[in-house]
Amino acid sequence: MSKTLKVRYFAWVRERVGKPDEDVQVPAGVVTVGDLMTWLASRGEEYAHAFENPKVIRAAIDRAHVKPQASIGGAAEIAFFPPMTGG
Amino acid sequence: MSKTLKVRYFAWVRERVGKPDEDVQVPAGVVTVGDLMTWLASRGEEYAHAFENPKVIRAAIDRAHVKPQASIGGAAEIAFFPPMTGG
Amino acid sequence: MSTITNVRIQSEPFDVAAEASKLTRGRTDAGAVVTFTGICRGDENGEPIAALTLEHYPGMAETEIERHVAEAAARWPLIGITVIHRYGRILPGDDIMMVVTVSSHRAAAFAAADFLMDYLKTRAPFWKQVEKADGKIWVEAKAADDEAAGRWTSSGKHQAAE
Amino acid sequence: MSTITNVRIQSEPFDVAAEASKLTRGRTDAGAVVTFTGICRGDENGEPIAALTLEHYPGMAETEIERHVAEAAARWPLIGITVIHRYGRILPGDDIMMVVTVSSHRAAAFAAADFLMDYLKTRAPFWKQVEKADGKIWVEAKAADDEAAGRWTSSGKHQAAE
Repeated sequence: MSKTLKVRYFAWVRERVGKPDEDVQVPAGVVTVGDLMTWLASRGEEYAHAFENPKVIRAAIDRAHVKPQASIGGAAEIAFFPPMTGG
Repeated sequence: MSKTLKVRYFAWVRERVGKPDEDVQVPAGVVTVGDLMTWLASRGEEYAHAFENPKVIRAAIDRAHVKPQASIGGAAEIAFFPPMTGG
Repeated sequence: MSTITNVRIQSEPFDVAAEASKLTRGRTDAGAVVTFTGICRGDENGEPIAALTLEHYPGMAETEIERHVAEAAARWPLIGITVIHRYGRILPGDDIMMVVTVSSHRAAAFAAADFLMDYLKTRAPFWKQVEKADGKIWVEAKAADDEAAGRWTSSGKHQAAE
Repeated sequence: MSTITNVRIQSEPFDVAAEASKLTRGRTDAGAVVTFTGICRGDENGEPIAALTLEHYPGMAETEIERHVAEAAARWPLIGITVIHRYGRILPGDDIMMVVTVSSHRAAAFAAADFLMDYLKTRAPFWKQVEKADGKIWVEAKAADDEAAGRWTSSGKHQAAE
């Protein structure tokens, strides 16, 4: 059983992946945000480059910050981005 | 030997003394700011009222804050006023 | 106390004085107004820049800022808070963002503005890219900003969200 | 760093935005501007007031404020500081005084503005009298203001002057 998720990328994560967002079919074994990063990194060179150091990448589920251990169970939209530099 | 000093009063100290400033002849035994307050308080009812609680009165010599123990030796102008409430 | 709050994400410039005036006009309980304006500097880590471009996460940026504005309103007795953050290309000398806090007394206005700035720097989903002589570079987050934001977490309220 | 400083004691109103702009215009090293504006509230200790009148010690007021502005400039890396304090009769809703601090980074601008406000409240020779229904009353100094000012004396620099 797989699940459709909207994934969004910002800043250099977006540049490395080469697109601002996409709909992905997430395999059943992918349970957490960290799992999703690992799975995305396996999808090609541009993804491997974007997620080569998952520790520096932040994530948000449905527009709220989450940790890598967070479950993606109820998520409609997940975003990945570098640490914020606004203000 | 006495010494001429300009004394200025502000806020309720000024109101109680009844004048904004005056030149006074300070007797020789008056050495500190505290001594001066005691001596001023002896000059009449309005002064006694103004200086009835010397602990709440602040002083400045030549436009710099000083403590009651400060010497009035080199002073040209001494001011007495309540705690400041600007800002 | 119910606090008037405004949060706007926009590409257009803003007018800090007009925003402050909107919060104080016609009332006599406001005793203290603090404004912070962030301006695009002409250098990044000592190297000159031609401009910066701010990318943001539409929707989340508003939500995050509104959440912190509500937090500030809960922590301090405030009459009003306005936060405006721009996105897009911004030239050196031009404004990036602003915070206005209005209170009856200065301590609350200062603390809330300081708090909001620390959180905007570390939690609001904005990313700065600068244009240097050798190309465009994403600005790296500063550890000092995370430390500054950490000053406010002693209540533990924000720990859960991290 | 040499800091541009301006101190003015005046009865006329002032324009905070214009003062801030004077400190930042034409330069690209300013990244953070903090302004504080103190406004006359319509109440004092819960009782309505018709107006307040600020008395000051001419000469000493300028000197005291300039001394604290110089102290702020020595403590933090600041591009500019402007302090304007009014005297005379001021109506509820009208501005009393303002501080602007400009720096490359926000921490210095916030700290210097906060520091200056604490000292202006406790050391600058100004006295507020308010007009209440039962007459004119001198505002009493607040212990909280002295405590706030005490936050900055850990260096001992100000202890000698007290």
